[in-house]
Amino acid sequence: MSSTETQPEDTPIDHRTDLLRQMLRIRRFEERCAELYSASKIRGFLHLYVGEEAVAVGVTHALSEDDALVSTYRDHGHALARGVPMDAVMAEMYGKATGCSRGRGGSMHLFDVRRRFYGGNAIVAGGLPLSVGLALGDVMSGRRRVSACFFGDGAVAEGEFHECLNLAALWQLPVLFCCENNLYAMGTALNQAQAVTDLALRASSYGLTSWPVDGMDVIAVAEAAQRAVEGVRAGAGPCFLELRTYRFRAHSMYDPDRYRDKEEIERWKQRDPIDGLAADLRAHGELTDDELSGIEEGIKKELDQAVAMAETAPVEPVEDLTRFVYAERPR
Amino acid sequence: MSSTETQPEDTPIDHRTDLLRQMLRIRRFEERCAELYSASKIRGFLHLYVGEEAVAVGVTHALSEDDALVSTYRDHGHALARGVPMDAVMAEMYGKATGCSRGRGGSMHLFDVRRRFYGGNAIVAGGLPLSVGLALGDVMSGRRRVSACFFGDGAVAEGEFHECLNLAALWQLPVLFCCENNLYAMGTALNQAQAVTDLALRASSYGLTSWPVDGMDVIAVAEAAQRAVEGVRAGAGPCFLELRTYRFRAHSMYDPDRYRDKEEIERWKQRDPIDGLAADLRAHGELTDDELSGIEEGIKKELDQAVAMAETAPVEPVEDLTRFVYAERPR
Amino acid sequence: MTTTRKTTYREAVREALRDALSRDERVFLMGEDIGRYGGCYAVSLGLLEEFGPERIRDTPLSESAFVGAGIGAALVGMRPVVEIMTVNFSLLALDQIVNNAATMPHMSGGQFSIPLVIRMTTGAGRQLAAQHSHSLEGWYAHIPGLRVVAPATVADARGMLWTALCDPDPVLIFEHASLYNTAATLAEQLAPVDIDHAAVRRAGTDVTVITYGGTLAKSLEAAEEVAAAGVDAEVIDLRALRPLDDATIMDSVRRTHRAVVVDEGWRSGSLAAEISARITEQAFYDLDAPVERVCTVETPIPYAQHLERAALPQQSDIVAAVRRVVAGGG
Amino acid sequence: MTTTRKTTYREAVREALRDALSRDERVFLMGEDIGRYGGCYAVSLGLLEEFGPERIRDTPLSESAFVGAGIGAALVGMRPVVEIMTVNFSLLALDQIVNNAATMPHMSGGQFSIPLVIRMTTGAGRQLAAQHSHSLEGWYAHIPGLRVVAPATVADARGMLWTALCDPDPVLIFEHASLYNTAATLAEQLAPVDIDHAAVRRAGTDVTVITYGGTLAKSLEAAEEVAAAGVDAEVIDLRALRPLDDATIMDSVRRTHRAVVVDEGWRSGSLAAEISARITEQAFYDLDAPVERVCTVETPIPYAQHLERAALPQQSDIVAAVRRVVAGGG
Ligand SMILES: Cc1ncc(C[n+]2csc(CCOP(=O)(O)OP(=O)(O)O)c2C)c(N)n1
Ligand SMILES: Cc1ncc(C[n+]2csc(CCOP(=O)(O)OP(=O)(O)O)c2C)c(N)n1
Ligand SMILES: [Mg+2]
Ligand SMILES: [Mg+2]
Repeated sequence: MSSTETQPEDTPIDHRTDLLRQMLRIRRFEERCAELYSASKIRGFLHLYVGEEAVAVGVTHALSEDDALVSTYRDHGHALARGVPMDAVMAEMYGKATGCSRGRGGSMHLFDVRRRFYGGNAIVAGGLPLSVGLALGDVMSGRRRVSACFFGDGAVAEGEFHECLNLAALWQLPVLFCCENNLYAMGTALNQAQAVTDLALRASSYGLTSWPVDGMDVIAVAEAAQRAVEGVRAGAGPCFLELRTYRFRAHSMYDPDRYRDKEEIERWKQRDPIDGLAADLRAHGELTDDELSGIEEGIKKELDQAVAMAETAPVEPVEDLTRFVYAERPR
Repeated sequence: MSSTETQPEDTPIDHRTDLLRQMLRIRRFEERCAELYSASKIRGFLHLYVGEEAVAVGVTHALSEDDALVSTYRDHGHALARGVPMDAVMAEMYGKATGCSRGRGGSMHLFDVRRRFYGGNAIVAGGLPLSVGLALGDVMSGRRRVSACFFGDGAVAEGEFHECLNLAALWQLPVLFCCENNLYAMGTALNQAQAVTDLALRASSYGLTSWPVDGMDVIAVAEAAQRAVEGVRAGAGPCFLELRTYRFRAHSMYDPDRYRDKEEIERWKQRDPIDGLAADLRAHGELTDDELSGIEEGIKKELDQAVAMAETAPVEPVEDLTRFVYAERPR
Repeated sequence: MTTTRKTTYREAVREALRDALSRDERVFLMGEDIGRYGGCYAVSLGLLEEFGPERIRDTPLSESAFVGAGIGAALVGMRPVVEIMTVNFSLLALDQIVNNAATMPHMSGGQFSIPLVIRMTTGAGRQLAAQHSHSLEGWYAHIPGLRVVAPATVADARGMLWTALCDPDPVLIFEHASLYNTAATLAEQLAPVDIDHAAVRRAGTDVTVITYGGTLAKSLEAAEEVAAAGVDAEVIDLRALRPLDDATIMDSVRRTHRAVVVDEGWRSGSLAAEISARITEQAFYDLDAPVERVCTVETPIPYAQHLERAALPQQSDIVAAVRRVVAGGG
Repeated sequence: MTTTRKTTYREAVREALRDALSRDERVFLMGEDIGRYGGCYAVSLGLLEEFGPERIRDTPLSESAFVGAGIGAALVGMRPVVEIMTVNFSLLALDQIVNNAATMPHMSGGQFSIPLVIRMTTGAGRQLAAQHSHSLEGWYAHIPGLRVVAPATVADARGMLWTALCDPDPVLIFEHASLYNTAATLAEQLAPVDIDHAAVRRAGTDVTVITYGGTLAKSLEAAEEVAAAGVDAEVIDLRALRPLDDATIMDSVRRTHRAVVVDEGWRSGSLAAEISARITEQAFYDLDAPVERVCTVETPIPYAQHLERAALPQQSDIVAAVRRVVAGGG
């Protein structure tokens, strides 16, 4: 999914710059979405991923094209990192026929069968059983693929979480459980939702390999995911990563964010995964101002084009309202 | 719920004999039920508790009258140990108006509000949320009561188990979770259902006190339950007991029991909680043959009378079919 | 002389909650994000500060556990008001509602009652797509042992909760999400509100339009529209979805001889089907034309605005149905 | 010349499973106690020995997880046959069925199909009381995106599964528990069985009795009973509960002018209500009497035999309804 060039160091230069570029691309995409939401171009619920980009980028970096990804309603970052084209995502936000779900899904339900991106699930923990089943199907068909599943800290309280971790561990299925622990489920802090807040520890009680990762450091995430994916692919059973991160913005565009300390938010912003990596690259002479401008420029162009295309794209004909409720059959 | 007389020893004599009597009472009751089932006097599903009597008797022994009990479809032992009159239970098996659920519940749904016996739940794990709520209501009302909940090893896989253990631990509710680990859920052995088969360990991952108990030893159960109840009542939060036991008979009267080794069953029968305690009492000169006959005699009399009463009891009038679907209101 | 004040539906529900919490110390609220967040629709905003975390209980994301806990608490005399964010998520708690709340009183031979109130939002119209937009209150209305109500007006939003809390049985309250911002004038002195009867919201003589919840306003507007063309429609707001108030419906249909049922549920197996079947059973010979249904098109609700609009019952659909029913028959 | 053999409904389902497992290696079974135990109704007895634990998968008690896993496996090309012991327990998996299986194909703009089959038993009559006896197939028939069938005959039990597995959409198969011991003679050479059409099980001219699943036999017996009194009833077996085959129903009602719908679901909000509403909509002017429904009394099913009997639709209830409908009207 990125440069394959290697260097003697652990993390090759191009590779790190590419990770930065991917995170920036998600950030700029979502900032534009927020504007478009205010302009009523995008409607419904909009959940931004700002601050958590390192998680999507790091994890997808470790996946191969064959692997599957199951996401949540906070799915823009996952979709873009996975390679769903930005114009198809933007068109979906606009509800257009060219959207990656033909306008039927919207922000919360991005899908892309070609990228094995199984969406966009807006029932908290509802995607976990799907990922278990994808993995089961792979095992039964003798395919060595990994099914990765993103979900939040809030999802850990749901019964489906429990059933799925047990089933995946019991059957030793190739599932990579990626828990995006951003410390809040809407307005509910983790310690108000979980009696035991060490989620990696909790997960390990199911008998699967599990560890916490600094989710604000894309390199740490990519390395952890790489290690996890290797084990899972090799047949060592499911793995659980607790990705410790934070969302810089409110839960959704409707959320006045009354339940968090401003200071807490500011503290986490100091650890912005994009700023952090950019600074590091600069410090090591791996990124110049010009290069960064170049990246920003490229993203802006891609984004402008995605918006322009979404603006002018056709909508699905109303007559097609009930299309795809059932599969289309040869007659 | 039993003799209050105490002796310098840990477990006073009368008390031990009484525990034996209670277990025997359950055993004989169920043996009679099996006969009555063959005679088509009892219908529907019938799940016998034979072999597990030490669990019900030991746990209820530790509860006070104020405490609540939530049970499963395998509930005869729980109901009888809790003090639901045998004739009311037997009448319920007959579907009679004098039954403890007025004939509407049958074997799987025994209820007795006066004994705070909240039934008789036939959805695996479905009773756990109720016990959490009973405890919550008590705490909010400032009552120091314990809510005990029985469920099987099979229930541990259900999402409701997970949600309830977390909620009870999070809110530090006075719930005593009593897991009757008889190693099978219908035909599914524990190791085919759980990736981690140490259930007490699994439960402790929720941050509650938890330990395994020899469920074939009524004294061990009673002592463990006593200790657990004390903690729960004192406000130390919920507690989980894994009661290691075994059912000597099939899952239900429909079950041909094809999935277990005959030897395994025989091995466990060597540890029959009734035989074990009786032998021990005898060895210590605490029980004579005459006394045992006397106990058996008393139980037989109670049982004969319960059957006789059930035989002749009236049924609910058909006109009352829809009574109690909604509460009866003053008009 | 009564004084009055302008109130939104959201405020009315909040007032009702505040009122119940103040009147009866056994009342408490439980649900996801009702406290610190203030409720996903800002309904319970401020109540945590006013009543404290013991009575305004934020729960983990565990629908089955906290709904079941509500049942248990009701069994020991509390008066829980459990909020499920939307009916879509209530599927995760359905086992507790159907297998426990609806059965225990009967199954125990009347030994228990479960004075539990469960509130949830329902309905579409805000482009929230297929996992946030469905109208499944008709499902709950199928279950003996439950009472189901749907306040369509600000006054009902204000008044139904207390009546529901006084009821010994589990009562489910469905609030259509599009109603929260609607406003009306309420009297300062409120009279008790029943949860048993349908209400005639507009009297008429030519056709009976039967609806509830989110489609009441559209139905009333449709009635005004056809009035301009000389068709006088009576509009009934069911208010209670279980048990149904047959008398009010039949009384009207016997006068108008024509009926249209409007329901945001999917057509097949809708509550509208039940109303239609009952009219057939109880007023067949009074009918001058077949009962029509205006329901949601049978598709998961799509995100795109024009598709969502096309899926849902609109004023124009109601008008068309009324016209057909009035034109049809003898 | 075809040879025939006597087969029970249970054997027919087992044969159908064995056949599917043999024909298509993508087919596998998953559910509680289907393997070592042999199935709670002994349907899958012997299949574990024959096909091994990879394809006959005993699951933990985790309805949501294994139903969802079935959806996932179907998404990657498998053909899972998931068994839920009874529809009562399916409530624990409803979120996966309604929010995922029924929505993903549409919500994704047709990128996915979910060729999943879910089998479950339904119905009462064996004194299993309120948590094991309900008939909720009507609920599933309300959901766009699902196909719902109810084999009432041994031949349909034998034939519907393969057709369902060939279907690209999720198909739910409801087997009434009282049918497993019924037997019939099947041809050795089986023809494909469709899952789209209703079947006229008894031709008649005076009244149409519409039913499915567990109440078909009672309806046929009721038809014989009224035949003795000179009433010639046509009996339709719906077979497919979603989508419904309106043509077969209306064709019959237009000939008989009278209809009785028999359904073991609770009356309010039943599938029977939907059938009644459709007849009103499509054949109102052909009706000589109001459509009647014979359904289950609105109570959790009680354990006691006489109460359970009184709660369920019986032959005598059907006969009485047929008589009323034939006597009524013009
Ligand atoms: C079953 C269910 N319950 C409630 C909701 C409403 N809801 C949407 S997102 C959310 C918070 C989820 O938090 P978390 O899992 O931590 O993910 P995050 O939003 O932090 O990424 C809630 C409660 C839902 N979508 N599904
Ligand atoms: C939700 C649910 N799924 C399935 C069943 C069917 N069933 C009844 S008892 C049982 C086994 C339960 O095993 P366990 O919890 O260990 O209790 P035990 O029977 O061993 O006492 C099953 C699968 C059920 N009653 N409820
Ligand atoms: Mg979170
Ligand atoms: Mg067990």
